[in-house]
Amino acid sequence: MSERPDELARAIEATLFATEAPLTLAVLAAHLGDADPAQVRAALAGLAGHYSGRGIEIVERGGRWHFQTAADCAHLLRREREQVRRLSRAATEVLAIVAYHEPVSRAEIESIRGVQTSGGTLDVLMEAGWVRVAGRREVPGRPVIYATTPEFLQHFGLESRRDLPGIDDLRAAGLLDPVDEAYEAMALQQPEVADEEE
Amino acid sequence: MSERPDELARAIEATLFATEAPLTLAVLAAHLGDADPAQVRAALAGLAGHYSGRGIEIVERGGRWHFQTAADCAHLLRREREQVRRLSRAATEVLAIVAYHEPVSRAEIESIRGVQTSGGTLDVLMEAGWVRVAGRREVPGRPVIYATTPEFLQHFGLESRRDLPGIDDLRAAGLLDPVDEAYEAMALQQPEVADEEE
Amino acid sequence: MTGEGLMLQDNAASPGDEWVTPASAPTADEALYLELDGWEGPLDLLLDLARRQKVDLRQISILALVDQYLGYIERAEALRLELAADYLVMAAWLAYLKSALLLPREEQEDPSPEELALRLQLRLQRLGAMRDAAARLMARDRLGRDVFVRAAPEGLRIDRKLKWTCDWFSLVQAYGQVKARTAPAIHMVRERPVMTLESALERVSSMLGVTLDWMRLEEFLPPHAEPRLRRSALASSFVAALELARLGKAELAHDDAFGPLRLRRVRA
Repeated sequence: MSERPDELARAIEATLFATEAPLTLAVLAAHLGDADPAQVRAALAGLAGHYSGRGIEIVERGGRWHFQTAADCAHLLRREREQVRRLSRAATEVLAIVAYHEPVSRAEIESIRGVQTSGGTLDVLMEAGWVRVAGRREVPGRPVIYATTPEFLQHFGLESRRDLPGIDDLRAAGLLDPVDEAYEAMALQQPEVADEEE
Repeated sequence: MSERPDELARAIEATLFATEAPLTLAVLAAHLGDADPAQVRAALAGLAGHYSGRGIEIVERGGRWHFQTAADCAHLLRREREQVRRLSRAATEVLAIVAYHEPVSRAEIESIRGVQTSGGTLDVLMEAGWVRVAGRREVPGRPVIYATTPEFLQHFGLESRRDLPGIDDLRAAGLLDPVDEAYEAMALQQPEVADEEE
Repeated sequence: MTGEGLMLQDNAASPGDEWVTPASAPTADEALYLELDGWEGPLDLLLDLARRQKVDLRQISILALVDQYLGYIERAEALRLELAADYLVMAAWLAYLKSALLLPREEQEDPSPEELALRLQLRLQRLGAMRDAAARLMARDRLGRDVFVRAAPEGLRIDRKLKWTCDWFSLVQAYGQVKARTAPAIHMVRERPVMTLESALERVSSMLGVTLDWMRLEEFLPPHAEPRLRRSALASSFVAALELARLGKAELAHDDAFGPLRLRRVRA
């Protein structure tokens, strides 16, 4: 990013600065008078680079772009911050399960946690705007399935679900697979594994 | 301003960005952990220089500093999308009467049209920028009088109102002949009816 | 045991330290942790106990874990702490699992106790993974806590503006029509050849006097009249025929629709 940004970059800066909600590339391009999305994307990348390391940054969260303050400036801003939602432990765990397993049904959440999940927990997450109903699973009973929202990614500073901490390792270790699948896989690979226990 | 702002500049950026209202130098310095106001002032000047020419700027207004959208990018915040709409028949008539008779009061328009004119019709013409209030007529009641605007002439490609076809031209064009018009309308509806009888 | 869904409002914890599980609190005396409200069910308690073996969850000893759990429950009962049913169910199941694991091999049921133990281990691994993931998630730079957006953004607006359009011809034509509509109109009736009802009455009744036979209406019309007079005469003669019938001087016959209309004199 040079010191003298071009008109498109300036327009993007002004628009992202003024917007009330993060903007997708498509909405941003349309707002800029039907600019070429490829050019907008390139300009966004340039701007993100320019602001990187400054007190404010341009970031992408779930396909939506916005300005935010740098994380290490938080101590300055804390005194006037809004109250961040504090989640109960149950809600936190349920949120993690939804995020790492989505889309996921309530029964699947409960089977991981080994405890019934009260409807209130999912309600709290949905009210916070982090979890949404993502349809029904086409199995008997057609259970409702849940997934995370773009606001979830924004709130936790994730560009996409691929940025979920450790998700690749968890997947590689099979820890995102159901117990049944994992057990069968293990039983196939090493039939004697159960005996090692003793 | 270098590409790598110092910590004070970063802190100022983050604070000015996140604040709800513009901050005075004193408040800003206090907020930054009792920074030296002279240093803060110098950093602000540096930042103002850095943002100058970008899409957002750091400016001082009445002793208070804040981020704002660059003035020439302000149009992006409030875009207008034009919707083309044809003037209604009634509005076209009123516009024509204003053009031929200006300045003209609403009562005069109504007497020429032979029907009541709703206030909304004149509003539309004024919104379109073709008709303006041209004062009041110095008669009892001091009615508002209306006239056309330069935009009117421009839209219709007229140099002046004298370019409007005169009554004689209209008559020659068959636009002023009620008898003929009525006769033609009848003739068109039932052309050969008399002959069929025999 | 399900203190779920509550939003804790206190702000005490530091980032990433959203909660403190009883077992992970830094003290050696396990007896202090017989407050079971801190766990999200028996699996959660098991996980905490397993973590205290300080080995990878893949290498924990299920038998040791079972003993720890059962010991825990016993002490809770000794202290007369109220235990939720699911903790007791888990205790009973673990006691069964332990005995099955220790039994001689021959008469093992299906599923085998080894399978059950492995499945329990897999479940603990999965719950442990999610608990860690939740903690790492909560420790991220969170919007409104660590990073901030503008407090009062102007917002973007798209105003729809009507742009009116009209063309020159429509304008001029509209004026022409206003003038045409309101101009004082002079109506002139063109002279037309007509046969009045009086003359038709006279003509029909006099012709009826000539004969007693039926005559068609057309026979009463002037024979060489121009078309427009003929139309007028037809209409007048028809009305005259009706009038004569009404007066009882003639009778009308009309055999079928749109057929010829006939009339003749009524004998006096």
